Parts: sequence; structure tokens; C-alpha cells
Amino acid sequence: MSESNKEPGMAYSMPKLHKIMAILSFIFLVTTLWVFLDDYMRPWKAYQVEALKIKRRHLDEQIKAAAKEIDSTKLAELNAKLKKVEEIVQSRKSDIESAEKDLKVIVTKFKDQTITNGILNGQVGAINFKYETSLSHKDPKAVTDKAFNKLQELKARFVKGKDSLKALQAEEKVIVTKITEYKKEVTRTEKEIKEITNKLNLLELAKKTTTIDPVFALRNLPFIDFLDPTIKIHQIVVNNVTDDRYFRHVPKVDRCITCHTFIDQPGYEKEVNPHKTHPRIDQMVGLESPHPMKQVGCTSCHGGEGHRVHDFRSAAHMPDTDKQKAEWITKYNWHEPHKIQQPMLTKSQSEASCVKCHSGVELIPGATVLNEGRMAIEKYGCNGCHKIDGWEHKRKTGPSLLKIAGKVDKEWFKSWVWEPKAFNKHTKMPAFFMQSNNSKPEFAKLNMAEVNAIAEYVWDKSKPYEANEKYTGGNAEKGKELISQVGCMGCHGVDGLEDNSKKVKAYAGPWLSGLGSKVKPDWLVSWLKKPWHYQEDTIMPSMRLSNQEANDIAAYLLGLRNVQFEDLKFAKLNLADQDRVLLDYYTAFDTVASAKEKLAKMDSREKTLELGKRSIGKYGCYSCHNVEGFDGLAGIGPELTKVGSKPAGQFGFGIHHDIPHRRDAWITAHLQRPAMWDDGIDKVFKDLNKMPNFYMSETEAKKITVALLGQVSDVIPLSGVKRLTASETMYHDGMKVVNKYGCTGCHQVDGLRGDVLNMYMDDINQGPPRLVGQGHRVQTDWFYNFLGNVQPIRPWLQIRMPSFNLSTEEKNRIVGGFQHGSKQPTFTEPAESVKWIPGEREETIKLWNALNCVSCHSGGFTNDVALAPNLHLASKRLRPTWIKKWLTNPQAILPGTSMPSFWGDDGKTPIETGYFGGDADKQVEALTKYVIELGQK
Amino acid sequence: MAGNGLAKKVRDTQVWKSIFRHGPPDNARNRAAVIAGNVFLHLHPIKLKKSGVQLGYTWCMGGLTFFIFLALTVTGLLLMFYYRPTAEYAFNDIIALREHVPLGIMREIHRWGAHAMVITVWIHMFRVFMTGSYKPPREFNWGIGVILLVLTLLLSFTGYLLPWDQLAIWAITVGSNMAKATPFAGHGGPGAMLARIGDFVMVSDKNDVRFQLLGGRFVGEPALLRFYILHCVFIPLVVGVLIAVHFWRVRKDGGISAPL
Amino acid sequence: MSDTKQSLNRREFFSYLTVGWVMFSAACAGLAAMAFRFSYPNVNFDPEMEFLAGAPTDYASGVDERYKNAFGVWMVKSEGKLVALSNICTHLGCIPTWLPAELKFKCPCHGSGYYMSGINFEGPAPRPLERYKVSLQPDGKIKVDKTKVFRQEKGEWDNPDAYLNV
Amino acid sequence: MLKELINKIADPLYSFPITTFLFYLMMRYYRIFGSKKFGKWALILSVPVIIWFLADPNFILIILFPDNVPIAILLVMVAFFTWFSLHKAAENDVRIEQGLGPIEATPENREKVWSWPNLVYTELFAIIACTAFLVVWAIIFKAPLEEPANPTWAPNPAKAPWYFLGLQEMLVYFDPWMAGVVLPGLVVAGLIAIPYIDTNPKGNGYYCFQDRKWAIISFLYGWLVLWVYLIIVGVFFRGPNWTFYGPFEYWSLYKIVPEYNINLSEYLWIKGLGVAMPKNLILRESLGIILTILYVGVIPVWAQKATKMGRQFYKDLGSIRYYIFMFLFVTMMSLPIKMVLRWLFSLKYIVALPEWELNL
Repeated sequence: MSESNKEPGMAYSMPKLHKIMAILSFIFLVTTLWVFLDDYMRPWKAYQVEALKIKRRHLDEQIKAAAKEIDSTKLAELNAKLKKVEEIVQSRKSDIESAEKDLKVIVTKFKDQTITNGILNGQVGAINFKYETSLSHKDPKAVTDKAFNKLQELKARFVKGKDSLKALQAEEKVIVTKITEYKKEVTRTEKEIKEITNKLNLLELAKKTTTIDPVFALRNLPFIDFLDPTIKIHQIVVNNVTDDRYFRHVPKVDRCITCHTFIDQPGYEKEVNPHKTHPRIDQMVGLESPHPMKQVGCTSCHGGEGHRVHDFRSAAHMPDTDKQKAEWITKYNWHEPHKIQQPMLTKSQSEASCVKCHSGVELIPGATVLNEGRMAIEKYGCNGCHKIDGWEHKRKTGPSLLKIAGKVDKEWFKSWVWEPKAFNKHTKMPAFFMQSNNSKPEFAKLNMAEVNAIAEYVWDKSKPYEANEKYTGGNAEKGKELISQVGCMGCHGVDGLEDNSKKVKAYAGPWLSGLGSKVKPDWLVSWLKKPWHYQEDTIMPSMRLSNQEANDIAAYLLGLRNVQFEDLKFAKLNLADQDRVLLDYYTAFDTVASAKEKLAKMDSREKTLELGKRSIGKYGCYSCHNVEGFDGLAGIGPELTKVGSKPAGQFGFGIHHDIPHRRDAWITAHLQRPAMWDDGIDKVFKDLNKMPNFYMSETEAKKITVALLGQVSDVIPLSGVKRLTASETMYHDGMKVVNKYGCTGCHQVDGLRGDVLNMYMDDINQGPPRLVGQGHRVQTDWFYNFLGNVQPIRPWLQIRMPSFNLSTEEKNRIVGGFQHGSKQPTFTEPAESVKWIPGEREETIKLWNALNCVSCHSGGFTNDVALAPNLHLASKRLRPTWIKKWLTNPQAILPGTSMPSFWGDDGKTPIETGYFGGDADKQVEALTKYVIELGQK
Repeated sequence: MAGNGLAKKVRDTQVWKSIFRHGPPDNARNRAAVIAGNVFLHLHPIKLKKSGVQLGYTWCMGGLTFFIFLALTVTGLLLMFYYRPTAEYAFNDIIALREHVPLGIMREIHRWGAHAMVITVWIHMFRVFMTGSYKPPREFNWGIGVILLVLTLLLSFTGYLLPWDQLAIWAITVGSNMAKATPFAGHGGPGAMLARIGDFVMVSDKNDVRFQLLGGRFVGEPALLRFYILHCVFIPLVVGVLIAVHFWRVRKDGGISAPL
Repeated sequence: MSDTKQSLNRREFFSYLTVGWVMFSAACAGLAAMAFRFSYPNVNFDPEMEFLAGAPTDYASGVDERYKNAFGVWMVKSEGKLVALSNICTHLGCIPTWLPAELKFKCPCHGSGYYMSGINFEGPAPRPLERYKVSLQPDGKIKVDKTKVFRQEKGEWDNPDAYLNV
Repeated sequence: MLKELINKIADPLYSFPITTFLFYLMMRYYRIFGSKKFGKWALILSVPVIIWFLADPNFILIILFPDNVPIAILLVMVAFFTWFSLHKAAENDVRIEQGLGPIEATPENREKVWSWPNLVYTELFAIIACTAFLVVWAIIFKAPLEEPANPTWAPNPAKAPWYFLGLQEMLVYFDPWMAGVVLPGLVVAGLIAIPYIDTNPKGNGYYCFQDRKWAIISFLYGWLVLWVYLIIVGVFFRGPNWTFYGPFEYWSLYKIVPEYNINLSEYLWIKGLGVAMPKNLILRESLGIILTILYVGVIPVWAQKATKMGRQFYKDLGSIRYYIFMFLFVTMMSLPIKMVLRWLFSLKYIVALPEWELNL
């Protein structure tokens, strides 16, 4: 623009300003539109549209199925009928019309009367108030009386009015009935048609809500989508479970269902995520499951950012496998969540969260991985060194060392401590030495000094032990057989019986290997006969072995030798090394000079014992073994109660950059090789990582990881946690004793464990009895006495119920636990004497004979080998109600039992119709009476 | 009145002079300067008709309304230090204001001041009407005044909810239920049922004006927050701007009214 | 003359001036609309107003109280109809008690009484209890929607959404 | 007894006509009302009356409820300023009649004076007095605080803030869409419209009555009777269930007033013709709809054609202003008309379309 175009007083020419204004306004407008778009385009919307299509597909299928169900000929018939009856009704048209006219008159009168009554009602109320007020104000009688009279008059009118209303109502009803009567054929036929088509109609109606039409588009248009959108964020607000925001706990808000559209609806199991039904809908999420979605939410179990729906990553999804990870990276541009308090637990870890709410329970039914993880923690005794709240009642994992000198040789002990796996490759005892961080010669020789000192200390403190039995030699072959028969395998793996050992995967006791190179023969026999003679608090039971049996078993076990290990000679104690290690301890709080001075004052023996004690403390031996002088000391490891909430940044990953810097990855890696964090780091001897190596498999480490991930700091409000009732507490307390003594190594309790049963897959009836509803089955007194004084019930079994060294309290807990688990009263004994109606007993005996009960239950009847318990003992042992239940359908209680289900799968099918008219209930009742009577004679 | 002693010394300091550019307002020049030179006082004209300073004529209700507005701003700001607009804390904080916060009548001054402002603004309008001061050239300013009156009522209304007691939520429930009946825009008002296509309900309790006001279907925590923001920030800002316009127009339309 | 005037008008209309200000106004209106939209949240934290109430066959004839405490609803089945009855007294909002022996709801506060149908017949209650929307889902479950209220005095109880034929 | 009489006549049924009549007297005899003598005697007489009122336990209970104190203050101030403005107006009217012009226009009052200190000090005094008043008020009366908010239980009566109680009182006669939205909306619109409707050039900037009689009468009727009076009723005379209670009456929860209201259509079809209500809604409510149209549409036209005052207004204002004014006026007057209809005939709605939420 040239100068001449400008008006005077203008710095710029107007057209130029307009042009700039136009350009800037254009940019402004575009950015505004961008704002709308940016706000509108959300990934979750696509999922919901997709879900709509899926739902439509499902509905189409259902509609097809429903249409097929409809009996079309019948429908056509009904439709024809409808036409016919409509004609009939049509013929009564004049009647109907006149009735409707009458009705109209009545309705008008009714309305008129309602108005009159309404006015009267108000007047009655007002006068009544006036009357009552004047009474309470103690007005003159004349005033009160006047009001009272007026009130009575009004009330009388009101009552009359109400009466005429009722009369009108009655009239109305008569006419309405008349009209219905006129139309009844049509109404009835219409109802019949509706009954047939109802389901289809409902489905069609539901299908309408899935159409994608202009109205759908309108509803979900930008800006308009606040009115009544169909595509929207769905959320669950869980007041019972909170998110920890440190200053405050706030109710959990989970919006996962925005994309996981059908998670709580059965029928979508075959869709792909996110449109899949929850795989365990009966347990989780489902409306009728114990954990309904609206009460529990999603992230309470799965972790992750439930309130974030921006995209796939923002919810902190975590892949379960490398394959899934790769898939997600391509599909969602996934990366490890950053700055996230609690990323989602991977699919295989989600059981971890059960622990958050289910406290006071050792094994949670259904949580397989978690249970195995927790059992592994107990097996390896992690809880010994690492405190975990709620695990305080657990016993020390390892054997007591209080009388160790009476059991093993000191040289053996040293070599054992040095490298346990060299002696027994199955041992649970971890390796402290010769690890990647302490195998350097200069460290190893110091370690050797420590091991020498530990042995000296333990032997010094060991109390004398005299075996109370003598090994007299026995038949090793017979011993081996006994071991696999009497039940040792329920707790122990045994060399030479590897097949069965692997099947059972025994859990409570050590794997028996090389005993001949380890223990003293007399000690072994004595131990087998009466374990608590050596260690009072052992859970090892007595199998009530005869002397011969004990010697046979000992013969076999002593025959197991580890010659290579026997040849090991542990290095003698090096005094210089001893000084060197002790100096480390003394200089911790002292100068080198005065520490040395202190050392110089001690003699060699003193030094050794001092170092032994220090070393036991250092390595935490006392956490698993009873050692004199360490009573009541806390474990040496960090507490794990809240390890699941420990920020990932607080785990030291050392130089290991290949391990994902996550809580779970660290724990799994740590469990497999604890010393790894010292890799490549220059540490002095006293600072070395002391966590021993359990040589755990990755699977096992991952299971423990799951159990530990559940140990979170989240405080679940009392209203949200599973609070055990008094009865449930009793049950779980009982189960703690059951687990402690390894009962579940042999008995399957209500479906849980029963490890040794794996040996009896051919004939489950040869294995230890499965305990289902045990609290209902046996009488309380009998059960208590049985635990204290075991009497064989099933003579045909080779496996034996052992005698445990149970305290009174423990016996009571077991009995009470089972009783409450079955929700039974403490005492339900059978009546003193059985009452028969005349003739009943005779008929029962006939039935008894017909069923030929004694063919198996021969005890006390014939001399045949019994294949079932002695029924003469039943009335003392079993509860009458249970006998009935058992008789009715034993297979339902113990599938595969040799006891036949006489009355079929429903327990009702009549048999032996000659007796009691074939009535199953009566027959069962009669047999129950008879069995009780047997015991009372 | 040249002053002497200490007063004079103070007045002669550089600090004093830097703040007050003129001498004591005891002569014509300085009386003009004190008004013109002070950012707050220069709302006033330097000189005005005598009727404009007579209480009998003006009743000073407009001025008092503005003063009470300022007083409410100050007390309100102070109250905000202790008050949290959440369902958990609001009520307890109100109790705290009475029980342990220093100057325990702060809330009372704020509340009674709010009522007083409603009264003064009404009487101000009454006076303006009675003197015919809405007539040209002041028509526009009367309109601004009416809007300010409405905003004053809204300020008081939004503040009413904040104590979060029974009085508060039920008064607001009753008050906001009227919004429900807004024709076409409230779900209980005439015309609302026309705005629907099939099951697409365009005016319902989830999207009508009352929902916008309350942030929910009933008076709940979102309503508390919304009313708090409206009460403490949004309406005061608008009122402040309109007051500025109102005053500006008073000056531009010929000062305080007087017979033409 | 008229020709030039027309072309001038058209040119004026498409001038930078008009286009610029129209776009500016549109953008401002857009932002204002965003601000308006901002006041309507996309999720709300109101208590649950819908719930599933089992299947029609779950109900025996009479008054069912299983959803009373959680959702404030009585499910009443009589004369072939199943309805969801509010449990809030229309007098002052107390919660009446169902008296099965007398077949009536009785409010403990001021003695209002209602028939099983919800119709008031004694005490100060000004109108019958309210009913909520009930509908049947394809899976046979009943959905109760408390956002939709039916009032007898408005003649709304005959609305097909106010009851289920069972 | 006198108290019972007052209780009785406080009922809007009586007090509303009385107030309207008093308003008429006040306007008719504004010079007497505005005289100093009247003011003096009114003040002297009101003191014992007020004391007598305050001596009543029920009345003091209501008046001392903390949030009701401002209404008492408002009452006093409105009474005073109404008198005061009419006093000034009467004074000026006398002067104008004498050809002297209003007092504000005297050269003496037109003289320009310094803002400092005249205006600034006046303002400062008002501020100080106001502050002192507020502080004393705050110390004597605690701000109300009731039980914590509980959405499941409503106090009875549940009242809106006092300045909206006029609206809530209107709810007795109108549905919320009218009482809560349309009428207040029209009040605001009408107030803003005042300067554009009232084109009377006289009375600008001074108190007067004679020069702008109709403007003042219609404004004061709306302000004093339809606004302040209704607030007083809403605050002091409405108790539990929004039932009427006299000033000396105890607010018993159990008070019942005979009230059963009937729609115009019910009168027509049931009571009048004795036939059933038609199914067609428009037909059912046809009478009410016609009446409403007549009221809003025909009255202004009729007034302009048939009445002298209407013709005068039309001439003065022009058609647009006239119809806007008449619309606002007619709407304003619908409230007293509806009140009267309610009291005389227990009329609930003229047009009752609850199906469309459209009740008039």
C-alpha cells in the first residue's frame, strides 16, 4: 500500500488491518474447532461403538434362537382365534358401549364426591385442630362445646361422604367387571399370544437400543453430548475400598467398565478383550458372585489406575507375558507406566490382592497361585527372618539345635552349613556361602572361620541327649515298603522312592536323603518311635511303629548314604581369620586399637564362642532353628508386611539394568539369586548381602512374588474387608493348627490339598480319608478323644493316622474349627436308646439284609476282611444327621467312595420297593436308627 | 493551617511528599488536588451540587451498598482462609469460625453485612425511583443498577448454602427447585416433555438448568463447590466490573442526580 | 447503477472485514459454548438410581422388603401387577413400616396409613406413595429406575412403565 | 380478644385487601401521610404497639430468629423511607403548585460545593455508623447454624432465603414456572424497562408525586404490596407446611387449615355441567385458555379503546410502549387477581395441564 492510501491520522491502512484481522480470526476459528475435536476424540468411544455392534450381534443370535423356539403353528392358531373372538366381542358392542356410558356417569359422580369429601376432610381437620387447641387453652366450656358440636356434625357428614364414595367405588367395580367379562375372550387370547412372544419382544426391544441411527449420532454429537449421551464414561464408586492419597483415603472410582463393556455380563466369554466377560464371573464381578462389581470395583484386586480412561496406557495395564507385551507395543504403543503409584498386577498376579481383605485366613479357596506362594513362604521360612503381620503364630521352619550334639556329628554339621545342597539336593536349607558375592578366596576363608565358630558355639550350648531306643538292625526292604505305606510320604520325600515323592510333593517335612551319613542310628530309632523325646515342639508325629517296624525303617534310611559328602573334611579354624572377623564386629563402635586390645585379652576358645554367637546373629540362623541364647530375637530381614506398596524406586537394582525396574521383577529376581545385587559392586566383607540362596525355581519365585505383592499398605475400611464371624474365626483358627501339623499333607480338607492322595489315584479309597464336612460327620467328644488317642477305624488301610503330640488347646482348636466349618452345634449325640414303632425294626433288618451292608461293613458281623468301617463304632463316632446324609447319597459327598449311592444321584430314587413302600426317606431313617442301635448294644 | 512541630516534620519528609503530592486540603487548589490525585477518591467529582451531599436527598444508600460490598469482600477473603467447600469439612469449619478462630464474629459480620447489602440496595433503588433519577440520561445506568440488584440477591443466595447446615441445603433446595420449572430448560417446567425423540430425553434432571446450577440432580457436594465458586469468585468479579461501569456512568451521566 | 451497487454489496460481504469479524465472532461463540459445556460434567457421582431386582418369579404375592434398605423400594405384587413403591411417606418424608398382619403401611411419625397399593387412607398424608419405573430386561431381570416417578394423583399409575404384568 | 383479632386479620385473605386499601389511602392522602405531624404521631403510637407485640412469647420467638432480624430492620427502614420520600414529595408538590419549583432546584441547592470534605466526610460518617451498626448486630445476634446438612430429612417449614420468600409465597397461588421463573423474570425485565416506558419528562432528579402519579403508584404497589408485604407474610406468617399462622400464634405442627382447591375445568365440567371431564386436554381446559387469552390479549386493547385513562396512556406512550406497559401491568395484577379467586372460590388453576407441567 502506498502512503497516499492512508487517511490522515492513521498509522496503518484499514484494508491491511482488515486483512490481518481476517487471517488471525481464521487461525482463531481453526484452533477453536480443534479444541472441540481434541475434546471429542477419545479412544474409549470407539470401544463402546464396537461393543454396541457386538451386543447387536449377540441379540440377533438370541432373537433367532427365540424365534425358533416359538411354535409358529400355535401362534398362527392363536392369531386366528384372536380374530374369531374379536368378532364375538364385537357382537357385544352395544352392551359394552352402554356399560361404558354407565361407567362414565359413575366416574363423574365419583369425581364430584371426591371434591366434596376433600373439602370436608380439610374442614374436619381444621375444626378438630380448633377444638383441640381450645381444649388445651382451657377456653370456656361454651366455646369448646360449640367447636365440638360443629366437629361432630362435620364428621358425620364426612363419614356419609366416604360411604357414598365407597358405594360408587363398588358400583364402578361391578361395571368394570362386566366390561372385562364382555371382553374376556380377547384379553385371554392376547395374553396367550404374549406369553409365547414375550421373550422375542423383549429382545427386539433391547435390539432397538443398539441401533446406530441419526438419533444415536445426534445424542453423541460434540457439545450436544451432555444432554443424554449413549456413549459415555461408566464408573463404579466404591466407598468400601479406598485409594490412598496419603493425606486422606478417598473412595475408589473405577472406570474400567467404560471399555470393558461386558465384564459383568455372562454370554460374552468368547469375545476378545476388552469386550470379554470376566473369566471367573461366578466368583468375581458377577451380580450374584461374592464379589459383585458395584461393591468391590476393579482395581481393588487388579491394581492400576481405575479412574483413568484417557487411553490404554493411562490405566497402567501390565502385560503378563513377553508375547503380550510385544503385542501391546504394536497395538497400543504400550510402555512401562511412569509415575504410577500401583500399576496393574499382571493377569497371573491378580490373586495377590485377596490378602488385602481376607486376613486371618491361611489358605483362600480358589486362590491357587496365592496359596502356593504362601505355602512356599512357610516352607522356606521367609517369615522367620522377615516379619509379616499375621504370620506370628507360625513355628520355626528348621529343626531345633538345642540337642544337636546328640543327633549329628560336628564335622558333618560344618560341611552341611557350608553347602547344604551338596548333602541333600532337595533340602530347604538355603546356602549362605560360596555365593557370587562371597566366593572370593579372601571372603571364603573368613566364612569358613564363621562356620567353624558357629559349630563350636552350637556344640558348646547343645544339651546332652541320650536316645531312648537302640538300633538293633532291621530289614531295609521292609523299611522302604513301610515308608511308602504308613504315611511318611505325606510329609517327606524319600530317596529311593522318587516316583511317589514327586507325585506327592510333600511339604511339611524334609526330604530324607543320606541319613546314614548324617544321624546316629539310635537317635533315628528313638526319633521314629517318639519324636518329641528329642524335640518337644516338633510336629513330627509318632506312627505308632512297633520296634521292628521302627528298626526296619531306620535300616532303610541309614542305608541311604552320601559317601562323597562323608569324605569332606572341613578346614580347621584359622585363628587369624577368626580375629579378623571379630575385629570387624568390635570396630563397629570402637577404634581399631582398642578393639585389638579387647581381642588380645580373650583366649582362643572365648573368641571362637564369641564369633559363633555373632555369626549366628549375623546370618539369622536362630530365625529358623532354636538356638540357645537367641530366644525372642526379631528376624534379621526387612519386614515384608507392606512390601507390596514399597515404591519401586526403593528397591536396589544394582547394576542389573536388564531386570525391569519394577517391584515384582525385583522380588522374583531376588528370590532366585539374592546375592545378585552385589554384582559388580565393591563391598567389604561385613557389608555383603546376607540373604541366602534357596536355589528356587522361577515358578516358585513367581508364586512367592504374588503372595508378597498382596502385602500392601492400603488400609481397607472395615466396611470393605471380609470380616470373619465368630464362627469363621474358629474355623480358620482350627485350620491354622491343621496346617501346622501338616494334616493336609494326607487329608484333603473340604477339597484343599491332601498331597499324599496323589499316590492313590488308582484307588482313592486306599488313601487317607478325605474330610468333607468333618465337623458334621463326627461327634465332638469322639473327635477330641480320637486326636489324643488314635484308634484305627479303617482296618483295610495301610496308611496310618499318626499320633501327634497335640496340646489340649490344639486339639480343641482342631475340633472346634471343623465343627464351625460345618456349622454344627457342639453336641448332637444319638438318643440313649432307639425307639421303634412295632414292626419297623423287623422290616429294617430285612432291608439291611437286602442291601447286604455286612458284605463290606463286616466288622463284628463276619470274619471277612472289612472293606468299610465297623458299624458297631458308628453310634459313638458319627452324628445321626450325618449318617442320614451319608446314606442318602455318599457319592455326592466323596466322589469315588466305595460306599454305593443306593438311592440314586438325587438320593430319592426308590429301591427295594418291598420295604417301607420304597420310600427312600423312610428307608434311610430306619437304617440310621439301626446303625445307632448297633453301637448301643 | 501550615501545621507545626512533628506534623510538619512528617509532612516535609520525602516519603510523605512522594505519596501526597499536595498540601493539606484547606484551600481550593488542594481540595481539588486531593480528589483528583487520589485513585480512590477520584471516583468523586471535584465539586458537586449541594443537593448531592445532602443525606435527606441521597440517603447515602448507594454509597453504603458499595461500602458493604467492600466489607463483605474483606471479611469473605478472611473467611476463606478457614473454610473448605467440601461436604466433609464445610460444617465443621463454620463451627470452627465461631469456636476457635480469632475474631469469632467474622462470619456474623459477613452474614449480617450480606443482609444489610440486600436492604441498602433495595432502598437505594427505591430512592432512585422516587427522585426519578432513572430518567434520561440515566436509563442505561438504571438498567445496570437493576442487574446489580439481581446479582446482589444471587451473591447472597449462593452464600446461603456454604454453612452446609439444614437451613442452608433446604433453603437452596427450595430456591433451586424453581429453576427446575423453567419453561423448556427445566425438567419440571412447561415444554420440557416436548423436547424428546424416542428415549432421547433432551431436558431431564441430568441436563437442565438446575443441574447446571447444582452440578448434580440435587443439592450435594458439587452444588456446594459450584456455589462456593460463584459466591467467592464469579459473581463478585461480575459485580465488581458492573460497579465500575455503574460509577463511571454516574459521573458521565452528570453526577449524582439533581433537577435538570 | 443498480449493477454496481449489487456487485459492491457482494464485494462488501466477502470482504476481509466481514469475513474476519464473522470468523472472530464464530470462534468466540465456540469458546463460549465450550465454557457452557464445561459446566456439565461427563460423569456424576450421584448415588445409584437404577438397580436390578431379580426376576418376576422371585416374588410372591404381597409386599417384598428385600430392596427397602438398600434402595428405599418396596416391590409389591398384587392383582397381576408388580410395582416398585417408594418408601418415603408423602407427608414429611419419614419411612413407613409394612405391617403384614394388617396389610397396610403405617408411618411411625404422624400415623399416615397406606394400602398395599400405596393409596393413602388415614393420617395426614396428602397423597399416595410414589411408584418408580419398572421394566423387564431381555434376560428376564427386572430393572427399577428411580429417576422416573409415577404419581397417582397425576393419573400416572396407568402408564405402562409404572407396572409389570405378571 | 385483640390478639386473636390480629391473628385473624393477618391472614392474607384479610390482610391483603386491607394492605391494598391502606395503600390506596396512602396514595390518595399522601400529603396527610407525608406530613411531619403524621410521622410524629405514627412514631409515638407505634412504640407502645411494638412493645406490646414484643411482649408476646410467640411473636418474639419469630422476630428474634436471627435470619428474621434483617426483615425487621427492612420493615422499619421501608416504613421510614416511604414516609420520608412522600414527605419530601408533598413538600415539593406544594412548592411546585406555588410555582417555586422543587426544593432541590433552588439556587442554594444548585450551588457547587467541594467534594472534600463535604461529600467525602458525609460518606465517611455513613461508613463509620454502618460499621458500628454491623459490629453491634454481629455481637448481639449470632449467625444461625442448624444441624449439619441432611438430605434425607427436611426441616418443616423449609424456607428459601428471606428475600425470596415473596416468590415462595407466590408459589401458593402459582406453579413454580410462573412464581419462580416467569414472574421474577418479568419483574427484572420490567424494572429495566421502566425508564424506557416512563417517558414523562417531569420529576427528574427531585421528589414529587403529583407530576408522576401513575408511575409512583404502580411502582410502589409492586414494591410495597407485592414484594415487601409478601415477604413479611412469607417470613412471619408461614409456619410448618406453609400453613398460615398469626403473629401471636404458636407454630404447631398439627395445625390444619381447610384447604381444598378446585380447578376451573372441574368447576365447569363436574360441578357445572355434571359431565365427565373430556379426554382432550385442550377441550378440557378450553374455558381457562379462553379466559387467559382474553385477560392478556383483550384487556389492553379494550382499555385503550374504552377507558379515558387508557386512551391518555396510549396517546402519551405510543403503541409499543403502551402494550409493553400493559402486558407488564396485567401480569403484575394477575397475582392479586389469582389470590382473590383462590380465597373466593378455592380456585386452584385457571388452566390445569399437569400433563404438560403447564398450570396457570
